[in-house]
Amino acid sequence: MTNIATPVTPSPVAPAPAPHPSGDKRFKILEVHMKKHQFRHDALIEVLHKAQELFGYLEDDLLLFISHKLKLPPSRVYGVATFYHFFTLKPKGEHTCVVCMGTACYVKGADKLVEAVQENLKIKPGETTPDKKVSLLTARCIGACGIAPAVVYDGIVTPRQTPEATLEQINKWVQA
Amino acid sequence: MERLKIATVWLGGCAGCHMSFLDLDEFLVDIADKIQVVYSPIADVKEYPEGVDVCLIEGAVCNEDNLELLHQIRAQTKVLVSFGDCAVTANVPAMRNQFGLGNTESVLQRAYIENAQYNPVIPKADGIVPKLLDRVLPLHEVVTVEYFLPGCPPPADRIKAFLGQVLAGQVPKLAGTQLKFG
Amino acid sequence: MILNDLLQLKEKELAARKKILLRCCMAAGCISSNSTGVKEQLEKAVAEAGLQNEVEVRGVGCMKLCCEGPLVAVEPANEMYVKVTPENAPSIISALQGGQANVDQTDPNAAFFTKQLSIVLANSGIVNPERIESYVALDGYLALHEVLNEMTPKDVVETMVKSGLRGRGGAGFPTGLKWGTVAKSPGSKKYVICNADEGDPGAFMDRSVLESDPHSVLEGMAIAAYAVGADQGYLYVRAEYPLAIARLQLAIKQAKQMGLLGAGIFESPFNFNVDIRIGAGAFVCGEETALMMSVEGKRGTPRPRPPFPAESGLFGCPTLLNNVETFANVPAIYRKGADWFAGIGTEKSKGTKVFALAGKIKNTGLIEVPMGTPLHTIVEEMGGGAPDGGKIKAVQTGGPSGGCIPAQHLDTPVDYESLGKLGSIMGSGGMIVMDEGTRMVDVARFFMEFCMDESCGKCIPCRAGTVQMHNLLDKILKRKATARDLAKLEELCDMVRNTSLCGLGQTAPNPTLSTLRFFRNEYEDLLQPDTFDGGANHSQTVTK
Amino acid sequence: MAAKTLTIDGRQITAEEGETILQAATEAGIKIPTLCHLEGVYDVGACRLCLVEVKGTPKLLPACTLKVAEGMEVSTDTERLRKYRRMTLEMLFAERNHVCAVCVANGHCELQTLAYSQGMEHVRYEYTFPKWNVDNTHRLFGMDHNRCILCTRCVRVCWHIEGAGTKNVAGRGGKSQIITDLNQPWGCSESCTECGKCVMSCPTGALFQKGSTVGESERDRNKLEFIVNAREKKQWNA
Repeated sequence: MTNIATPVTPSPVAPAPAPHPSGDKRFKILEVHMKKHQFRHDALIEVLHKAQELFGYLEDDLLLFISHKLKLPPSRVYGVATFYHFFTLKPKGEHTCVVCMGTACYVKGADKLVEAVQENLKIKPGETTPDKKVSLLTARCIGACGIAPAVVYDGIVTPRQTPEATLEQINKWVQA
Repeated sequence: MERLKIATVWLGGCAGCHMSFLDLDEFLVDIADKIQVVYSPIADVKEYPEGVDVCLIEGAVCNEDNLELLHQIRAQTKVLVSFGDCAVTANVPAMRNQFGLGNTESVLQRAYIENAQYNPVIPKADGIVPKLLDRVLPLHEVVTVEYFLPGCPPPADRIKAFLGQVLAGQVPKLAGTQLKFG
Repeated sequence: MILNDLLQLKEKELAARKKILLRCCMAAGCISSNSTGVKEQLEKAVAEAGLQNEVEVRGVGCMKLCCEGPLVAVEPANEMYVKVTPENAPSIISALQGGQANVDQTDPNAAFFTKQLSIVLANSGIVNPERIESYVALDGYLALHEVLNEMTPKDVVETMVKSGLRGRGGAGFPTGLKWGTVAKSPGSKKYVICNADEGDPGAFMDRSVLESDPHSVLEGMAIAAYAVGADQGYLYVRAEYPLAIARLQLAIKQAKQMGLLGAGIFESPFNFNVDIRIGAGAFVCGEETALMMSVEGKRGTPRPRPPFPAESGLFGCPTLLNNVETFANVPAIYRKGADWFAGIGTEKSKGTKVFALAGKIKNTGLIEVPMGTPLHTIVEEMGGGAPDGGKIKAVQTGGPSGGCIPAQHLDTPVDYESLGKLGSIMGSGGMIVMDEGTRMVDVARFFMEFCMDESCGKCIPCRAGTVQMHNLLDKILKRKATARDLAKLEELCDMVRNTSLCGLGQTAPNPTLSTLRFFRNEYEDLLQPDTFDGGANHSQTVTK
Repeated sequence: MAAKTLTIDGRQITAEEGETILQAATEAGIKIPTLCHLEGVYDVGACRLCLVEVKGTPKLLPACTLKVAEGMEVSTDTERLRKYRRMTLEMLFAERNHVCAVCVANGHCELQTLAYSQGMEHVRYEYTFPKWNVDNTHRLFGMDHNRCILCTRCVRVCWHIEGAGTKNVAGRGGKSQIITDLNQPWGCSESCTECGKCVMSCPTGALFQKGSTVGESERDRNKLEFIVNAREKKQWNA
């Protein structure tokens, strides 16, 4: 929020990282990362990236932890976390299938890929199967237009996909 | 001079607009020689007649009967007036739209079963109880409407100003607070 | 580091050259087709053949013909293997000693390559993006040295003005003018930001530049920083480009180690630090004021301009914002001179432009052509036309902010003004080819849906208007709309364009407007007769 | 401060340097419609109702953030601007569920007032009828998202007058909504000071005092100005 440009002053003395009550070591790693950024307010997005990398998603407890450590109001942390599509507040499935819906992929039939998965798994983009195995996501353009249509299976960009090829990959996961 | 054929119709609304119409009091007497009420809930006419000049329509389009009547009105009327907020905006009747398409069953359930104190039963009688539409609509999303007379209900002086302009042969034009919703 | 060190480094790197160079594409597109495996196997085959002293296998950036990847180029034989698999490696290596490799090749003398003129992509596919020495060997950072030692900041700005370079992010604002404004803005703290939030669906030029030649962007930023008096830079990169981020991080680290970034660059008083800021999936952050909000760690909502970032930008300080391609042009301009650059292109659009050619076209990939090259040359000659004997129907430029140029206007030269006249924009360089099978109303809805999803929600015309326009386009496609819906759509397009707060909203109607302009019949064919009966006119009296 | 001479709607006006067109116009008795503007907090230029035409500039500019300049020629009430304003209002009404008849702010609502003063007698765009909740968990106040127009006045007063930062916008686009802390029920908020400034600032019936019924929600905006003057200028003129 706000478009008043407030010069951000780092916290004068960074408190010694106390262990998170849950005993989860990842909180400590996250705090070290925040310290690297001197707990600066403008590092919020970098911190959220790190948090999501560590925990997979951003749950309330984690957002609250970040808000306390960076000394930001929780509403600001939540507002930022929900503004950017890259952040997710819900856990993802064991596997993720990201269909690129950029223009190049779209004109080469990416919508058909989404339809196929949607029908097969009975979930919409952004959702996870009830058994938490597969999440279906769409991307705005992963910049791999030369090899359209592209799908990212568990982080691996795969070129020139067809509905059949996509379903084959999905079925491998489902049956595993 | 031939009298202007006026109709008033009550679709999905609370009849408040018609009450407000009756609040015109002596103005109704003043204009009696200039208008002829050919169809209205307050007149005993069964069929909507042909060749109506102006029709004031209260209420939103909520069910199949409303829809059918509205199309008939449009075909047989020169000028349609959305009379009151339900006709103009769909207003309170449309609050059920928020529950999405296919809300009719749950709406009936809530009204006739869950909130019933005696004899909970959903009225169903083909040909007698009209079916609810999936979405409640303001009139202009269904047919062409020439004029809008907002208000919940439109106060009598607003109706008077409107009818006065019509009868004076002017293009009716309301402005300022005369256009206030609610 | 001083000039001598730099030159020595260059000499050392050149001396280490081997007789034969195999360049193996390691940009994201080819990596997804397993070029990593190809490179490994090539290295193994070289070792097995005992050719380590004669053959270098170099991981390079984009070699442009993305659809045929993985690509492997051979020097000095001037050959290019396509669709290489790791199994092909032994065959390619044995062919070096005579014979023919059993691998498909593409003709390096085909129009796709020969019609290109590379400034921005000059190093792409040649340097190893993970080694600063490789960049230095091609005169990298020499321009920065010259700027710091021989030119005043004022000279630097003047050279930029003279070069005629215009912003490659889309709008085409004269770069020199922008630099000059920031330089003149009072303030002791200033920033330089590189906009690498390439969000246009269908555009991947900036990704390729960052993955293939990150140092040229860093050098460009450093020169700009010197010109405007900034000591801190930010590179705002999309999170969707992990490889680009990794290479940039490495490049920054290497440049710092060599004293080419950081404090006292080339032992001058000039300091310049660059930090990477990673975007998080918001198209609107390509808008400069939104981008700055995001760099500040806030919600990426734009704010009204004026004040412009040049006066009041990041943290309220004067800020220079240019995109990746703009910065990548900078080192060459100072190395070869403003006149050289101004000699390329058209009267009002100087230099070259990189396009990402994709969609229904035979050769997809990256092309860089002089400004003013006709679209026809790009899509038909270089791109090879529609695949499978199809016919090109339209070319879309400018992404969700641009328009569709119909086949009959393919003789249009690509420059800022000509594309603008056709209701499209240059944009950042995405060029999507559509064939006869593409339905234009569908394309319009696709882009409108994009804008609707990407609207930040701050201003009403964009937030609510894109929803209404999308619903109308959807209604048209579902054959439920009438002529009055189409009229409503056009009215909304006009309103949203004129009243939205930022570029996203202001240009959101463009794809709809341009398809309406050239393919109106496709809209009209979907319309239904008005079942609304003939009512009277709105302005009629009702007396008898 | 240097004085600037400019023309607004054909009238010569003198304004102080640094003033906005909106301030200059208001001082001259020229009324420009606004919705997200609120005296006492900074402007965001979001509602686009105060857009004006400036001679020599192709773009329409918001009067609330546009600074006066010497010789500027501004038009605030052209046919084009009136048309766009009406369309903007229609979009707002179609966007959420503004049912004036059963609203606490009926008769005191800035959205409602603007609608009739701009001649909006009906909404030509299809109503979207989205489903939004009402948060009634706070002991004193309620938040009805159906009436919210996302002007962010409440967010700005909470951050910059009260300083609590309880409210913010979450999500984006049409799915944006005003939240409390981590999007939790208002009644569970730890940061809310219950000062009620957000309720005072709300132009519609989205934020209300509990217990008020239709048409009862009248707001005392002078209180906000009073506080701002007191805090920033050290002037206590109630």
